Amino acid sequence: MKSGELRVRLFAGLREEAGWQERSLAHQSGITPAAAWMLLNLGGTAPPATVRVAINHEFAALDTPLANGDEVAFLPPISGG
Amino acid sequence: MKSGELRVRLFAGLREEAGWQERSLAHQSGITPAAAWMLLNLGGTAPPATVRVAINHEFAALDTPLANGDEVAFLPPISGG
Amino acid sequence: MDVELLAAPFDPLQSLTAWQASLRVRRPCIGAAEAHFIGRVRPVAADGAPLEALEIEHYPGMTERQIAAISQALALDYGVAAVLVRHRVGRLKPDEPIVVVAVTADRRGPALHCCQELLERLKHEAPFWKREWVNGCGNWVAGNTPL
Amino acid sequence: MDVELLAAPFDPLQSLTAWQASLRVRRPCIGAAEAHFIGRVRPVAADGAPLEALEIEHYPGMTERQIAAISQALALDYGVAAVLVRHRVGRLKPDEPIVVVAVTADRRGPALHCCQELLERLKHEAPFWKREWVNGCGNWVAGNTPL
Repeated sequence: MKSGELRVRLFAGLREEAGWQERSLAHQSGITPAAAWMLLNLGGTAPPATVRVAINHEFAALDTPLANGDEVAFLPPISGG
Repeated sequence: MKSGELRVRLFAGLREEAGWQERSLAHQSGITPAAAWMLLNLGGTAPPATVRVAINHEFAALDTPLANGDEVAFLPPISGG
Repeated sequence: MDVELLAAPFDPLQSLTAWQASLRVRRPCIGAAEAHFIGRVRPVAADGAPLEALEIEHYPGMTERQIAAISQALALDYGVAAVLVRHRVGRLKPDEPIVVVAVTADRRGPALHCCQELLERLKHEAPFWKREWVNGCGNWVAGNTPL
Repeated sequence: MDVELLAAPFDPLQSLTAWQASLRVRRPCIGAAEAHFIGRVRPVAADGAPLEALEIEHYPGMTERQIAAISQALALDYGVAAVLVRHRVGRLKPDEPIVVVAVTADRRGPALHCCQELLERLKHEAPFWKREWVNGCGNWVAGNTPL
């Protein structure tokens, strides 16, 4: 990934609906996961309430400012164990 | 065991205090575990509150009338598992 | 219902292996949820002294009957598919397994809760008595350790 | 803390055997109380149809990290001695083991409760997604089965 970029990842049903699993996105000052969702046209104006966000492998809030090089992931409802 | 008798059994600490593990006792009409305890001089006028009674391998009350040939056991506090 | 008292040391994982194999004879899929508990002899006595051995006395006939009755009642209450109990009697050394309890069910809730309640009821309603041996002296244990 | 994701079928009792052996290397007495849970693939899908396979997707890196963090936090909370987690990923057939969780502690309460809470937190906080395959069609499972 080039500097000045974010990596966005989708999983399970979200990945299949979007038709891709990983994209990069230009980093802009103040960009959040919520903004990335809109910029990538992932549906509606925000992720459904059941979708969780992770930044660099840790759960995070939708409005967390993203840093250069961050990996943001949108996670549909978890069903482990 | 002869007919007309009861079998009385003691376990663990009770057995060691009494110095025996099994005795027979003549069956008398209306005899109960509580009465058997007294007749065998097992201490005081009744078993301590922590002692449980079993008749023929099932828990029972101290004042249950005993039938001919019954096996009555006095059980100190249980510590299984 | 698979209940047995054992007079010699045993390996709980081998008991579980044999039990699972016996369940598979009856049906291709054993329960989706399986809970186990293994209890072992602590290396120290109640007063903190190093333990030489733990002696477990039981009431032959009544103990087996009580365990089977408790297991059957709980299996019915929780709607679980199968229950295993193995419990040692006799003289045990520190770290030796005392008991293994296992429950298989369709859901994790019944498997976990039945396993836990079965263990608790064994401890309070199955006639076993423990004696701790320290420096050649034996002391009867009064009741159970706290949960 | 002994956590691993597995891409191929495994035998939970063999995982437990290896784990116990590894604990004994460090000390002669492993905990007096040990609780386990094994979860397996149900033979039917959520709608009752016979299941062909269960596919489990994860988030490489994050999933392992989350399980380790949950295990560490709970081990500290409950004061337990050791924790084992093995979790399958990939395509599983009915009855195949999905997960084994094991906890060893000095007392039965912490062992049982930690095992149960660890399982619950894995189900809700470790990124895994299940897809049920029935007649060649895959359906993503929305959330977990009830307790």
